[in-house]
Amino acid sequence: MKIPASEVLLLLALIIPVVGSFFIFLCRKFPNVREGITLITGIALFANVSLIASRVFTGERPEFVLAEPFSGFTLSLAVEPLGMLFALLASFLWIITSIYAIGYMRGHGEDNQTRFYIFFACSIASVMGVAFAGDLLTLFVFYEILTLMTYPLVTHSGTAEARRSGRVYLGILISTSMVFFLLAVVWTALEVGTLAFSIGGIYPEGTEPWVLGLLLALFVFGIGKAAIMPFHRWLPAAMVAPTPVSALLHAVAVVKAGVFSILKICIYIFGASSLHNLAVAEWLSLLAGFTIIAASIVAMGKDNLKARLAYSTISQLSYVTLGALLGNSAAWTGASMHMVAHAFGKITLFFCAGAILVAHHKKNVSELDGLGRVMPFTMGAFFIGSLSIAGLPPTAGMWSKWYLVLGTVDAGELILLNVLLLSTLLNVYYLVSIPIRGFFKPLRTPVSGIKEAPLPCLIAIGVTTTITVGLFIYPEHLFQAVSGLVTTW
Amino acid sequence: MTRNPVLQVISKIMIPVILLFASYVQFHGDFGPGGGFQAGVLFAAAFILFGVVFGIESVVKVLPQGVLRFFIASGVLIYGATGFVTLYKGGDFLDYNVLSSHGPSGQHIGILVVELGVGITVASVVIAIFIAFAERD
Amino acid sequence: MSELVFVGLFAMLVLTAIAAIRLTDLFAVVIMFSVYSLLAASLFVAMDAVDVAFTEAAVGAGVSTILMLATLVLTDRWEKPRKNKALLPLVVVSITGAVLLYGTLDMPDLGDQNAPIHQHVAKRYLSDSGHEIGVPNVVTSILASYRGYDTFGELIVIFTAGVGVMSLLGGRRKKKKVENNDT
Amino acid sequence: MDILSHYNYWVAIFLMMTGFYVVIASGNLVKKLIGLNVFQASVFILYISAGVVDKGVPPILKEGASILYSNPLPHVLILTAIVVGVGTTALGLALAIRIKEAYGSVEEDDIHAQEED
Amino acid sequence: MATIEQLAIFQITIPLIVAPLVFLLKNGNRAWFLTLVTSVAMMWVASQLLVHVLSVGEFVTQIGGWAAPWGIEYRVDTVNAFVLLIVSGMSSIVLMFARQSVNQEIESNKRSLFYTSWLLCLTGLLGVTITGDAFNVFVFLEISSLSSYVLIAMGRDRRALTSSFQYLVMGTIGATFILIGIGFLFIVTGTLNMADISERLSDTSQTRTVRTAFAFIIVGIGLKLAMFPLHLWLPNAYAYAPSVASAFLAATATKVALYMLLRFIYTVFGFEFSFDLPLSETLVILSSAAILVGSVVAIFQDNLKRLLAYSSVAQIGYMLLGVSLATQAGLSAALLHVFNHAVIKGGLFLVLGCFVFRFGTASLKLLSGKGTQMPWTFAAFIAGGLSLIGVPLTTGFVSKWQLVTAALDIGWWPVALVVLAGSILAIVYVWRAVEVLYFRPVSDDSQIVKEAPLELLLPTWLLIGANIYFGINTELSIGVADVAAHWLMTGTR
Repeated sequence: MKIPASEVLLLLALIIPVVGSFFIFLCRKFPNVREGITLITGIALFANVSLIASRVFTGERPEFVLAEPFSGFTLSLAVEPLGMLFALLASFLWIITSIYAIGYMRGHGEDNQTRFYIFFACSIASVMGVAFAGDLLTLFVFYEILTLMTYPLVTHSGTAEARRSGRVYLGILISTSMVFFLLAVVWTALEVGTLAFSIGGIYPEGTEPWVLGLLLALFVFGIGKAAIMPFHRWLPAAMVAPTPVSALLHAVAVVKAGVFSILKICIYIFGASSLHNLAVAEWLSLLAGFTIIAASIVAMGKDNLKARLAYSTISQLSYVTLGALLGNSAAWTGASMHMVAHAFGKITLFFCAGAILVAHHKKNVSELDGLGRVMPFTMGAFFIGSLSIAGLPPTAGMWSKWYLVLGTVDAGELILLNVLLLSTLLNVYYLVSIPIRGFFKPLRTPVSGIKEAPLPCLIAIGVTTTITVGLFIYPEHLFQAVSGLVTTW
Repeated sequence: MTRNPVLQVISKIMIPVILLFASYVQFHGDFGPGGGFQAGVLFAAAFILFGVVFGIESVVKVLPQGVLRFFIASGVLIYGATGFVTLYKGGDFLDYNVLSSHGPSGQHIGILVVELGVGITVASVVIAIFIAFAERD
Repeated sequence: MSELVFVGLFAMLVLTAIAAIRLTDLFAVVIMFSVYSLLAASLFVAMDAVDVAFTEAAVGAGVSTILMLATLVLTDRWEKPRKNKALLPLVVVSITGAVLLYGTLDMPDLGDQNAPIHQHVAKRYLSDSGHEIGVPNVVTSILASYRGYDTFGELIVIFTAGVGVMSLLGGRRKKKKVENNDT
Repeated sequence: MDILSHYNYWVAIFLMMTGFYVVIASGNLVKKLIGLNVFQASVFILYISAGVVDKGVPPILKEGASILYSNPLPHVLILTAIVVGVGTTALGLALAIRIKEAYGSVEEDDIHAQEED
Repeated sequence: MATIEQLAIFQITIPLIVAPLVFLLKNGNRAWFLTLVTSVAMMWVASQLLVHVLSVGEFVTQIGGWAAPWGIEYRVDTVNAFVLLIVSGMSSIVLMFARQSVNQEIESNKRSLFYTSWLLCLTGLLGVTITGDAFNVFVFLEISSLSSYVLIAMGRDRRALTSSFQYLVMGTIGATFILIGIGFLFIVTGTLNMADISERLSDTSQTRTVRTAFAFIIVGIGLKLAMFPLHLWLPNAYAYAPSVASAFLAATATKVALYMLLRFIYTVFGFEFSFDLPLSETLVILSSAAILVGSVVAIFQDNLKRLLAYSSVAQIGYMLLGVSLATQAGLSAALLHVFNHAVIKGGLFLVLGCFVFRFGTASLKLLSGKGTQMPWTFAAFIAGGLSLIGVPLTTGFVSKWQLVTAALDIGWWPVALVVLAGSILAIVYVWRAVEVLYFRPVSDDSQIVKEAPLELLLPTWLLIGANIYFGINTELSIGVADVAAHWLMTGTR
């Protein structure tokens, strides 16, 4: 069989999930077939993305123009290493999450499962669009579509609470992007005349600093998915969604789409030299630092496990934002690696939270004492995951944090360096403590024997945990991928 | 409606006079004041008078809905058709010059025809409106 | 001489208009309106617009008045006083009127034969319609030929009004029930 | 500019504004329509008076070299406008009748009161 | 094969002559068919005209054999050919939808009258657009107005009568204002032909009379256009008219009024004269207010048709905002939105037509939770709503982009913010409706309905699909809007 051109593969990355969702719709009467299709679509997508990756990491840069809605500004797909990494991450975790979701959704007896899988697939298609966006306009377009596609997932249960959360979700994400993000995009289009990503930034020499500063602020606040304070409220709100949604979308795909966008804009729209000269960049990175600490403090007070994880996510996202804004290669390396490391760590935690919910119907941290004896596997995984979030060995999180710390040192930001270190302590306090109490405290309500979640859930947990540890032991591949990018920056 | 014999006799005399005057106004508009519109109103006035004095049913009997509709439409059609005829003959829409080899006489024909169209539609619309109002009682 | 006629007619028009505002017996208001139309028609005659006068008399004092009277029979004869006398209409009307007055300041004088309105298109109609159309009444020439298309439009307006009235009042004869399909 | 040479416009404007006032201030639908008619008729006066020529005669051509005719064009326009006006009036009155049948009143206040509950 | 001049004549005269024929028909379905065929033919004619002016250039057609200014002429250029196509195209699509909807909403003996009025309204709108004579504008404006009063009054609710009456009064005031304005222009120029007026005004433009004429024409058109705060007639009129009449009028009537406004501002009075007066300032304030107030009021509506109507008030604000920028980019954005909004609102009103067809109501309270029973209709509502908000890949986004670009281009960033704030308010009112339609418990379980018939769904989805198509491929819409704006600004192609 002739392997199609990379341009076609790019387009396929968008089409495969959409076609998959169509077949899911067709097979809505047959749950087994439907879930089968989900898995097949996931595998096909990952294979497709891997194929693209194998070419991209050898230096190929495929591009594909979809349409030209405004003269000079196109909707186009293009690949560069950072987007490639994000696409690989999302498409791989989609398979894992699908396996998990099958166990969870059935175990939990959810309604409207077809709708769930359809929009899940469409969300992934949008994520692929974000990852492969060839210019700022395309990035914006898929960013918005992603918001809309995930809305039905957030409001999945249809309860009053879900609707309220849906309103917050849509309200914050669309408002910020429609006002700040769009304004920044249009302004950039007018200022520069192009929206194409390019290494070193696109703003011409001599652009007024206040313009650049304002634009940067508009971008950072406009990308609400990065959940920088004060636009973070949607993320805890989105936790009403079924756990697989929280796991993939609100630990990986959606939130990563946010920080990915910021990172990409910092690297390819502003460029290192612009960022260095901007006072606003420093203020914003301080705001990111504030978000890291503040979200951690809020997380401590949350008894609901998913809410605590959500605030932890807010805090972790600001690591990436912070790294992006520092604008030196160590920080960017750290930020890129942290996208990956946090993804595996956090998805593990969410899987565990879901597993606990399915197996024991427990939602709150205070109910988890002693649960380690009943769910040793899950709690063990939880422990690994929380270490990674805290940035401690033997997990992937350590490496990314290391580079971020180096980045703050390079930039001479001592306050931020302290923020990162303090954050580790806070993480230990509010995350690592959970499995420790799970193993060492006595069980509240005695349960006989071991009762773990359904097998698909365990498989998923096992895979992500393994990778979290694996990336600590063998970080070279990840580092090479990322540092391969750094040299081109 | 009251059936006053004096009124009935007077209007029997008046109505033909009004109709006659209406025809005069219709066809004499080129020379003095008047034309299709005024004639149409006068023509309708005769019927309205008739309706007021003898009751609206008698007007409806003379001019039932279908007939009235036909007249309403035909006036518009006459006017429009004139335009299409001139268009067909190679002129502009409503260019009466092409209706005859001699320009002004073509104009004469054209004006006469379109005024007739105006008269017919105006008269029948005014009557129709009057009937519609009167029948609400 | 004609000035005097104008002034007299204008004065009477003003009086009837004010009467029409103040009266609450709508029957009297309609009659006032009819008188107003007749006065306007007379004014038009004095201003050499005989065709217009004819039409205004036939329509204003004739058709419109009859229709208004018929409507009064079917609705109410007396106007109810409004609960709250709003100031807004007076303000709106004053502003509108003031703007109009401002606009007249640069207008040509009444009867000035050198005014632009008499110089351009109208001049040609008067000088050429005689041999182009061959009809003595220039109003007819313009109405049916030069601007015959407008007249076609006018006919369509009448047709539209007829269609409208038929669709509103036609069809249901002699039924006087109060509809209340309020859904 | 001779002040008195514009009195025709000013009276016409006064008449227009009386009509306009009735339209927006009156609550009775029929009276509104009468006001509308007065408003329009006064605009007609404005047009026609603009067409007046001193010592002119009606624009019906006669033999003779230098006869001063009044301007025929405003007359034509106003003929059309009168017809348009009567069409509007007829339609408005028909609506008023239907409103009376549906609401039992042609007073705006009564109608509003009914719609609020 | 007719010449292009004859085609221009046919554009108006054919529907005019078909109207009395439809009037004579008794059978509603036949009347519908004849109307539809005529409308589609007119759409074809309009497209021919547009192709011609785009490739060859503008042209005039005289009527009655008299050259302007002695006679009346049509003047076809890029701008009005574009509007002609929008009007006739929307009429055709809505008519495809109309048969079943009208059969349900209008008594059998009045259907042919309804279609007659429809054709007359179509003709009036086309006539206003194509003509080059100021007084002829007034005449055709009244044809379209009278027939739209009739169309609205045929609604089933008794409030249709009062709203039609209100529209009649305000519309007639507007028309009379325009008549006064035209009269003033006539008095100082002695002509009625627009091109001729414009030529003669160049000597006399700065007189008080011309300024007053300008004010009256703008206010008069503003009434027709439902320019804030002269919009009070619009919400009720659209809310209680028959479903298809709402869709038709919402998609066309205000667009033609906007065209008239542009025509007077740019080609009669001229750019310099118009914008020397405080037009830009006035428009920017009024249109910003329209966007904000219209959208906020829309949030509190219970009737979906009223909701869309208030949203129209806001959307008209977007168009006027584009005009107020007084740049070519702004003008182009305004013209683009004329087209895009026609497609959006036409589509959404047809969606409501489907709901009304099945449930007999557009009240949000009565429709709560019923979206699920008509999935395709509901999906169309969402897609149309997203376009109204201005989400990417829809026409609404394209309009917004162009408008914001135009505003930022001259540094009017508060205007850009108003536009964006408007879309946030749009999210609120659209999403409120979506939530109620989908998530709320059904108010009464008795009524389980089927999806709307295909005959209704197809035209609906045609328009909704157009929203997406023209949201991605903007070559046609932006292309023509740019050419048209350039033409208006400079008078050259």
